This record gives sequence, structure tokens and C-alpha cells, in this order.
Amino acid sequence: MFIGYINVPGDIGPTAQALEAKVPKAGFDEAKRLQGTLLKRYLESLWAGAAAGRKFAYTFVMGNPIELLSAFGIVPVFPEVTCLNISYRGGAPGLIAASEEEGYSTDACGYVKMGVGAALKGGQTPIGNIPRPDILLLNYSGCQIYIHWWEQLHYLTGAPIYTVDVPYIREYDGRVPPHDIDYVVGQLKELIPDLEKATGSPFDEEALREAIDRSREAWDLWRQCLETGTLRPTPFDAYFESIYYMSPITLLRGTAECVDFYRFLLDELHRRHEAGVGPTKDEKFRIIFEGVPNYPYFKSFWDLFKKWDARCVASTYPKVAGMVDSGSFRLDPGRPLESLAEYMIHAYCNLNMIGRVGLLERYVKDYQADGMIIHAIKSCRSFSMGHGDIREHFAKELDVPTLLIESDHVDPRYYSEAQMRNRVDAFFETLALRKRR
Amino acid sequence: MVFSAADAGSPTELFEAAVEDSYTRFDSVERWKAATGGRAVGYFPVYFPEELAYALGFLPVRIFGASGRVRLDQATSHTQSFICSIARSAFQLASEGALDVFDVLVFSNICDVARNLSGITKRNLPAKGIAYLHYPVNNTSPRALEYLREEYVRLARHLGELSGHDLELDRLRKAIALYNEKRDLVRKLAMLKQERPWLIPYTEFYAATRAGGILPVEDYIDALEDYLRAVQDRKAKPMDKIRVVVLGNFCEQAPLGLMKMIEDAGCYIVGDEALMGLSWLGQVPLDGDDAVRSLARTYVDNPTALTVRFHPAIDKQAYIVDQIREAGAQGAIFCTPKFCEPALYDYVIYKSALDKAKIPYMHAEYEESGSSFESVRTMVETFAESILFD
Amino acid sequence: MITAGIDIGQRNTKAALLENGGRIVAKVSARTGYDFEKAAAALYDECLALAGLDSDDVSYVVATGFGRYRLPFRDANVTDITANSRGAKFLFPGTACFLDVGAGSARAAKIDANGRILKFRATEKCAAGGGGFLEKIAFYTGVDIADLGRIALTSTQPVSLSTVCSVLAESEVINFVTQEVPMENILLGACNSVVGRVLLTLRQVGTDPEVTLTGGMNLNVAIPKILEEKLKLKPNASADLYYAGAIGAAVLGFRRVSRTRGSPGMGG
Amino acid sequence: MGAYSVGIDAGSTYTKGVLLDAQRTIVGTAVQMTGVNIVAAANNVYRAVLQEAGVAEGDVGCLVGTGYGRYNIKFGHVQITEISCHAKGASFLFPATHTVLDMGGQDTKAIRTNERGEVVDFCMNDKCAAGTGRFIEGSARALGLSLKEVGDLSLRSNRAVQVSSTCAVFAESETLELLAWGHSLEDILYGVHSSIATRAIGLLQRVGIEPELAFTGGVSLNRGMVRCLEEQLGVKLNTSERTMFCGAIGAALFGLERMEQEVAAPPVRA
Repeated sequence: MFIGYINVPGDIGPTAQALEAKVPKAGFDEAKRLQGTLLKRYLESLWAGAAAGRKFAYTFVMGNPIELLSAFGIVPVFPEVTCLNISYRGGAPGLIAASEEEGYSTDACGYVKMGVGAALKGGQTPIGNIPRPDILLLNYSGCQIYIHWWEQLHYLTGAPIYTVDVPYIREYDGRVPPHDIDYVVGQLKELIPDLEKATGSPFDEEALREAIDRSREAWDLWRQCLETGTLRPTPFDAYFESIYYMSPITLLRGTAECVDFYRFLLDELHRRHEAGVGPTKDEKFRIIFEGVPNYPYFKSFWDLFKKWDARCVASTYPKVAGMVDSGSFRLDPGRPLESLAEYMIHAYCNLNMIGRVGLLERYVKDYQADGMIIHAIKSCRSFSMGHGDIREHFAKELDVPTLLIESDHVDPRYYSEAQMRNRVDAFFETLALRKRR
Repeated sequence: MVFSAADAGSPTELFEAAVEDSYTRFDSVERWKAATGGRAVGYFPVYFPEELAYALGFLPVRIFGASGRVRLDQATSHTQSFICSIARSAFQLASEGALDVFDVLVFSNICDVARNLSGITKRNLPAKGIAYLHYPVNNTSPRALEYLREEYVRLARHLGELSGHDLELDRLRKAIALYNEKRDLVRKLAMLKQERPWLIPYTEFYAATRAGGILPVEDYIDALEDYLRAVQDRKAKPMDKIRVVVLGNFCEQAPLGLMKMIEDAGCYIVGDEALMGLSWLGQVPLDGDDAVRSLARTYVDNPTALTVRFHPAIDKQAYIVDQIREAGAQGAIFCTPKFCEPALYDYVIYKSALDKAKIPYMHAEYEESGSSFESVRTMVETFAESILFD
Repeated sequence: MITAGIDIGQRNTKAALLENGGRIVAKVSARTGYDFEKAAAALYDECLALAGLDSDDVSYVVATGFGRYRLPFRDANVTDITANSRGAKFLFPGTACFLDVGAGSARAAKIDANGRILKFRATEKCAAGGGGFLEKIAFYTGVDIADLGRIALTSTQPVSLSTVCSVLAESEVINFVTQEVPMENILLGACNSVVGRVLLTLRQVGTDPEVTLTGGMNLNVAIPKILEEKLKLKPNASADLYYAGAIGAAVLGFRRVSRTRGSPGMGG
Repeated sequence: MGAYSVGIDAGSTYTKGVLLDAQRTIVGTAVQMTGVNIVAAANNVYRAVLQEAGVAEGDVGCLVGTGYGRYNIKFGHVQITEISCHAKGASFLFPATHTVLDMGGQDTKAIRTNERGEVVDFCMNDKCAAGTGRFIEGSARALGLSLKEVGDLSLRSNRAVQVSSTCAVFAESETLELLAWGHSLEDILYGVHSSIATRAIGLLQRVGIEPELAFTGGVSLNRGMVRCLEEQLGVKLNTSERTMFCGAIGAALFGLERMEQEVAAPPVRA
């Protein structure tokens, strides 16, 4: 029996099809709204789950085995996602201050500080109450700070840490030694009795296979959506809009709603393309975007690019939940744990820098980009250590115009609108001159 | 000997020469290679299985960072300013060719910066041998041991391809025996510093320990034995200072001037993390098991907390309180490198344990290249005064 | 018996003379400059002259502040954290916590009934920028530093400035100036930004009443007001507290002399 | 429409104005402190260049604003970032320029240009290196000296003291502390300039250093800085008293180009 966490208790609410029926065909921005509805429902499922006495596992976005959790009816909580949503709504400073008063440094990751801040406030946040963790699932893939974050919460809440150690991709041709896969698969197997004990329900392998199959389908659709970025003009912004679109694949993988959402999105993107509609009036510049966005100023940050009719055609960040277009993994219900392990290992930040640079190079070529924007954030060395070097490579060795800007993803104290605008404007002035030449 | 008699008369002089050499020059490594025909591996902190390198004909050398002795122009252009200094200076050294003497550089999963630095170095120096070890994090999993063993075998294959040696278990056992001896001596030195801190000024203690990260192990053992003998007989008198442990400086090294200032400002440093990676492993049992596995097991089972190694079974809070009490320290000074996230997170874990145990502590930041310690001095003096005069 | 305290800070040097550990006879302050030995000596002479005293009348001189080691005629030196704790306690005996905001960094401490330090914290490097920051803001906005606090308090819509990096905050101020944002809004934003930075430090040691503010921020009327709002309690603030370091140093001098001479101290 | 072009560079400290005739000759320059009223400063500078050249407002075909305050220059026709303008201006002053280093009060910029003075690549300082010019200002303030004086003093030293921090917040305390430990003023200042130069070179390397190099912005008037940069780079820098007008010159040149192309294809967007 598969228990989708979103539908318990109560009903599912409008699925994509239901919504589609209500929306006139002319709407070209309905997927974003649907995403908002799904996100809201996800949050409501947390509260409903708390009321129903469900178990909560905190887990990370990059490389998590969410399908395994849902096979046990465990509700996953993604503090990264809750934090970014709080920050998007302007709620970061209070939570960050709460942890800095506890002694967390200004140099520590804003996510950790917000997450700890929320725990210190008993889960009270501007987007509602975040349930306490019963399990801290440490899927250590791509980010070392994941370990430290869960350690903080462990000492703060007493919740146990269950670890799935995912080795870094450390061969420069991208190969993964077989003992890495065995190790991850083995740990997932060890996790099963732990989860059985924590929930008191036996492992239902069939439920896992079903969830994996639904995930696979969603991944396939999402990949097709992302690849519409190769169209000229692109029907969507593969960074700023994708950041909305990525939430179902992050939160709801393994559910039918997730599959529906991407089917709906793919259709909308095709409709946009046919109608010649896109995220900006025109498509003057095609850019690749690398790095985590700035959530507290998300819209004005986007405006800096919109103003120049620049559209992002491909980017890395919206794929943190899975590098779906890199061909590095494909979920397979026939080998659920093995394919999950391959998925977990190939998280974006788990790639070494040679791999990351190679991927970006491919984007520039395949998506016919005019230039690249790199947004480094102070909070995240996993993403940002190497951004300076990526710029070197593209600007100097490949002659791809590249702009490196910096701020933070959740902490508004590191964003300076005027400085950002100055850099972005100068970049597009340069790009305009270059296009003229 | 890698230093001529002229530059290494006494053990202290040998240690100091070795430390000076380990910032930017590595001349002694060059000489060792020329004399022995061997190869050298440079490893980024914190821990490295030196035995494996030794058994394969390599001299293992720790990269400590340039501590302000090079201009960081290359590093500035390739890395952003919120990156810690040791990563920046290590990159600068690599791009200037100062690390050419090393046939291979090894990185590991101690933090995100070190992880990415491996690939950045590779991208800029494609011809350079770069290896990366993934130490298991799920150390309570029964699979962790075999996994690390596989990693060691993989590393050994990589090193062996360069040196033309195969890993021979006998040679590895010999290496383990030697490094066991080295770690034991380093531990004895640390115990002496803990029991009678007035005998050894920190700067001297530091040089004696750090030299073990660059000198060939046999030379180092001889010198350290001599040194320990000589130090025991010193006739220094204790002063009225507070006993502190210094925490957080396990990777990027604090400027020596800063550490000296802590002792000058009324403290005895009776324990610190600066070079713990060199002796942290402890004794590897040579009990007939596969020596590679023994080496791996000692890592996986090590009960000592290490900020850069997560071990699900270790209670860091209980650990730190025990450590401080065992060291007979009256307080803890957290010295964390600027932008070193791992140290900053453990600071919070540790400090809340210290609050509960009513152990006084203070916190200061440093950069390896730092040269001004005035504000830290004020804090340390206040800290010492507040403990001394209560 | 007269004891003297001289607090050589980064921006200003303060001197105070204390009679029998109980009455402040004179106190003066001047710019430290870069020849701070000379500046301190001149200031000390000025202080003596103000009190109508001669250097022979002074039993003990205690130096504090970053230049404490460079005062040749000192009898002893103490750190400015210790000196401020005694100064705060002398001026406001109910002090349980104090916050000292200097030109650069800020320090906060929790103290016991005798003024001894129980716990202290300094601002992190990236959150430095106290009085020096406000001086620069005064320059960019063309306001006299002495009026800055008063003008700031007339604002009802302060701008939001970074409460970490003060270099970044400075850039933001320049941008607000270019956008012709009303001056008072910028100034209140700047004061808020300073308080935001130092409050974190204070909260790390605790905010048990009474909280006393020492140092130069006592000369800025806005800072104690903002602190009061954020802390929901009224901090002790007064013009004398600007001299807390020097006064505390003189108090410690008196205790030292009393102890060695066996004469009764002022308690504590 | 007139044949003259005006460029106004509203920087954080100074507002500069330049008037060019149709032959690209500078016929008027003016500068004043920006102060708190940017529009007034820009207006004053505008009037001043017209007056200097005896040109009437009606003879001005294009007015281009640049600098941080460019959006306030609403009486202008176009606004262009100072990065594009500096590149253009530097290559006007030194035609063989391929790399420009601009150090001002707010930002440091490294720009690589082509032979037409168009930006090929540029980089601006990281957050933590913001206001590197301000670090020197901070040192100067601590010592009660001017920016130019500290530069000149540093020239007297041959032994730079190691200055580890380049964070402008600590400029004053770092300088004073080194003094407290007995270092000479000259050696400290040499150290300060030298460490700032290293930072700037790191930035220059991001765009690639291709001779000739032009050094512009307020800090380029500091001879100590020029010396440290030249020492560490091993090449001569082009600099002159007129480089402070670089941004304004570039802006005026863009104005002329725009006039030449008429409005059909504006070189850059407003």
C-alpha cells in the first residue's frame, strides 16, 4: 500500500487536470500558480500529518531517497525549502538573529541559521509551524554542511541521525567506482530496518517500486520541460521560472500530482512556444545561470535581467533535486535501490569541479547561449567555491562572456541593489556591443 | 638527514628549519627525493594515512598553508573572498609551482572548500597528480570499514602507478610500526606539555610537533626522542597562569604570534587542535589482520571527536567536557579560522556543553596570515584576569 | 588620595581623576591621533590642570585601552573590558551587563556584584563598525557628528541597512544619498545598523537588568533610545559613561593602593 | 541639434563633467564634490563645462550620464554604466590601452578593452574587498593625513610591513596597532599600499593583463599606489591628472557616437 503523504488525511485537492479544466487555454502562466497551490498543500500536509501523529523525517534536497520514506508513510520535511520560502517572504532576519544570538557566526550558512532559529523558536516560523523531526535523515551528498546542520539539530532536539553517506564523484572523467554504489545501496538496505523500527510498519517493497516509477515519469517530463530551453526563443526562463517549477519535483516526487504537474507544465510551455509567448517581451540575450538565487530580493533580482530582455535558457540550480538532463541516472522500479543510489551520487554539488565545468560548457553549446551569469553566495561554499575559477575558464579559455556577482541566498544583509544593478547593466552593455560586432 | 648538519644541530633547530621549510619552499622534500629516488605526496589537512604513502615509496608531507609568506594574487583571481586563507594560499602555492615537488596532491572530504579545491587545482594544473580520498561518514555502518579499505586500496593503486611499486603488506606493517612510534612520541610530547606546560613554550612545542608533518619519519623519531629526553630535564619554574585548551585551529594554522600571545597574556596552552591530525589516529594494532584493514579500522573506530570526521556514535558534548577536565584546563579558548564553517558549527555544540559544565571559554577569529592580535590580546587578558582573580 | 585612569582608545583618549575612590575630580577627552603617547601625556596634564593638581598628588595611574602599554608613566594597566566593567559599576551600581561600543568593535560582558567579569563577548570581525562607521555616515550626509543622533530621531521611516558588514552599509548609505532619501531616514537607518550589530553581542552574554552602555555612543542620543526599544528595557546611559573606561581604571587604581596600604577601600 | 556632447560622471565623492566637440577634442572640463545633492552637482558641472568653452546649451547634441548617480541625471539623454565609460575614456587618453584598472571610493574595477575602447571583459571587487580605496582612506584618516600624502610617505620606505587585512573596516585599527608596536609610518604605509596592490592585481588577473595598462580613478593620483602596482606587475602604468575625467570622457564619446548614428541604433540602452 502506498500512502502519499500529501493526501493524508483528507483529500488530494485539485490535481493538475482538475485545475487545467478550470483554466482557460489562453493562460500562459498557470503552472506557476499550480505550483503555489501544490506548495501550500505540501505545507498543509505537514500540519495535517502532525495532527495525525505521523512521523517526520528532516531530509536534504540534494540526493535524498524520498521514495523510500514515503513507502513507510513518513512525511519528509525539507528545511532548505522551508527556509527559502520564509526568506522569499522576508522572514529570514528574525530566524537568523535567533541563532546568531546563540553564537552562530555571520560566516555560517544562512540556511543552517534559519533552520536552527526555527528549532529554537519551537518550529514557529512566518510560514507556519514546522514540525519537530522524529528522524534526521542525513543524506550526505554534495554538501558538507548538511552534516553540521543535522548535528546542530541533533544536539538541540535529541532527534536521531540516520546517515546515508554518499561519496563525492572524485574521478575527473566522471566515473564512479563500483564500491561507491555498493556502499550507498548497502546503507539504504541498512536504513530499511531502522525505518521499520521508527514507524512500526513493515517495509512494503511494492510501494517503493510504485513510487520510484512515478518519480521516473515525473523526471522524464521535467527533463522535456527543461529542454524546451533549446528553442529559439525559449518559451520559459530556465532559471527564474524554473525555481518555481522545480518545487514539485523536490517536494512531491513519487506522487501522482507531481507527474500531473509536469505534464501540465510541458503542455503550457508548448502552448507558449506556439503562441510566441515567453517570460520577457523579447528574447535579446540567451544566458546560462549558475548558482543559487537571492530569495529575499528574488523579484527585483529577476527584474535586473528582465529589463534587458535576457532569458535564461539553461541553469544548474533548478536541478539540485536531480541532474535529470545529464544522463547520469534513471530511476528504475526493477532495481529500485540501485537506481536510487545512482541518483543520490549524481547530485549537482557532488560533481567535482571538472564535471561541473563540463556540464556548463555543454549548456553554453547546446542552448546557444550568449553568456553566463554566476551568482556566488556567501552562505554556500559547496556551490560557490570554484565560481571564480569557473569564470576564469569561460571568460578566458572559451571566450564566453561571464559575469560573477555575489550576495546570499537567504540573508538579505548581503544584497546591495545598486552594486548588483551596476554589474548587471555593465555586463549587458558589453554583451550588446559584442553582439553588434 | 634532509638538513645538513649546519642547519640542524639540535633537535630544536631541526624542527624550526623544517617548519620554515614547510610554508612555501619544501627544499627538504626536494633533497629527500634526490637522495632516495623516492616520490612525495602533499596532502591537504587534516588527516592522511601516511603509512600507505611510506609503503609505496612516498614521503608524505602535510600542506600547512603559506601563513602570509606569499602574495595571494592568483588565489584572489580564482577564489572569492569568503574562502578561508589556507585554501587560498594552498592554491597560490600550487599555481606558482611551489608544490611541483609533490608528485601527487591528496584532498579529502573535510569541508566543501577542500572538496572543490581538488577539482579547481586539477583544472588549473591538468598535468598534476590529484587524488581524493572519501573518508566514510557513516562510521557506525558495518560497511564503513570495508569501504575505507577499498578507498585505501584505490589510493595505493594510484600512488603505486606513479612510483612503480605494488603495495606490499610487509612494508605497510613496517610503516605502521614506525608511524605508531611517531604518534606515540607526539602524544608523549603533548602529555608533557599538558602536565608541565612551563617546560616547553608553545612555539617550541608547536615546531616539534609540526616538523612531524614534513620530516621523514625515521629522522623525526630520532630527533623527537632526543628532544623529549632533553626537555624532561629542564629546570623551568611554573608561573601563575591559567591553563587553557585551544580549540578550532585543526586545519588552517593560527599565526604563531597569536598562540605565543595567548601564553604571554597569562595562559598555559595545555592542549590544542592545531596539529591533531598528525597524531589523532593513535595506535594501529598489528594483530595479524590485513594491515590495510587495520589502518582503516583504526580510523573508523576512533573514539576521538574530530570536527571534520562525523561519527554518529560520538557524543561531542560529553567528549569536549571530558577532554578539558582530563587536561586539567580551567577554560577553553576557541580560535577559529575566518570563514571556517566546520569549526564555527562545533563551536556552538561545544560551547553549549561548556555552559552547562560551567567551564569558562572565549572565542576569537584569526587568519593564517594575520599579524595584528591586539583585540584578541585584550580578550585573552580579560579572560585570564577573570579566571585568575575570582 | 587621588588615582588616575587613562583610556587610550582608537579614536579618543579619555582621562579621569578620582578622589578616594569615590568622587570624580576631573575628566577630559581628546582625539588620540597617531602619536598617542604624546596625546595621552598632554591630556593627563590637562586633566590635572583642570583639577588644580600636580602629578605628584596622584598616587597611582592605571592605563587601559589599546594603547595601554605605551603609556610610560603608568603604574599598571588593565584591559578595557575590565576597566569598563568597573566604570559601569561605579556609575551605575546596579549594572549586571554592560555594552561597550567603541569606534571599531563592541564588547559586552555580564558582571557580578563586585564588577568582576563573568562572561564576555566581542563582536565578530565581520560585524565591526561602531562609532567610526557613524563618523563616516556623518561625512557622507554632511551632518555634524554631534547632531547625528538628534536628527536621526526625527525620522519615522528609517532606511534598512546591513547589520553585518559596515563597508557594505557605507555603500548603501552612499546609494541612499544619491537617491535623495531624506537625511534623517538615512541617519536613523545607520544608528539602527550599529545597534543591530552590537545587540547580537550583548544578547550573547545576556540582557539581565541593569544594562549599562559605556563608551562614545553615550554622546549619541539615538543609540540608547534604539537600544531601549529593542531590549524593551531602559539601559543606563549618561555623558559620564563616555568616560567609563578611564573611571574604571582609576577605581581599580584606588583599590590597588588601598589594598597595599591597608586603608579601607570603597567596598566591592 | 547641436554638435557638442557632454559626459557627466556622478561618482560617490566627485562629480565630473567633460564637453567634447564634434572632432572629439575636449573643450571643457569641470569637477566638484558630489555632496548630498547630486542633481545640483551634476547641473553645476554641466553649466561649468558649457561656460568654460563658451558653448550654449542648445549646441549640445547629447548629454550622457554615468557613475553611481547616473539615474539622477534626468536632464541627460542616456545613462551608461561607468564601466563602459571608463574603458572608452581610458582608450581615448591612452590609445594603446587594453587593460584598465579603476580604483575609486566605492569600487575597484578591472576592465579589458579592445582597440575601439569597448569592454571585452570586466570584473569588480568582491564584497570583502569593497572600497579598497577606502582602506587607504582609513589609514590616512588614522594618521590625520591626506590620500596623496600617505602615498608620498610610503615612497620613502623600502621595507613593507606585512598588512594582513585588507578589509576597510580595520584600516584604522590595523594602522594604529602597527604604530603601537613601533613600526615606522613609512613602512606601514608601504605595507598598506602593497597589500592593496596585490588585491587589485588579483582582480586584474581575472580579466587578464594585456598591455598597455591604464590606471584611473581617485586612487590613481596616489603615487605610492602606482609604485606598488608597477613593482608587482613589472610593467609601467599609464596615468595622468586627467584620468579622473575618464568616465566623463567616455560618456561624452558615447554621446558623440550616438549622435553620429542618430537615434536609429543607440549603442547601449538607456
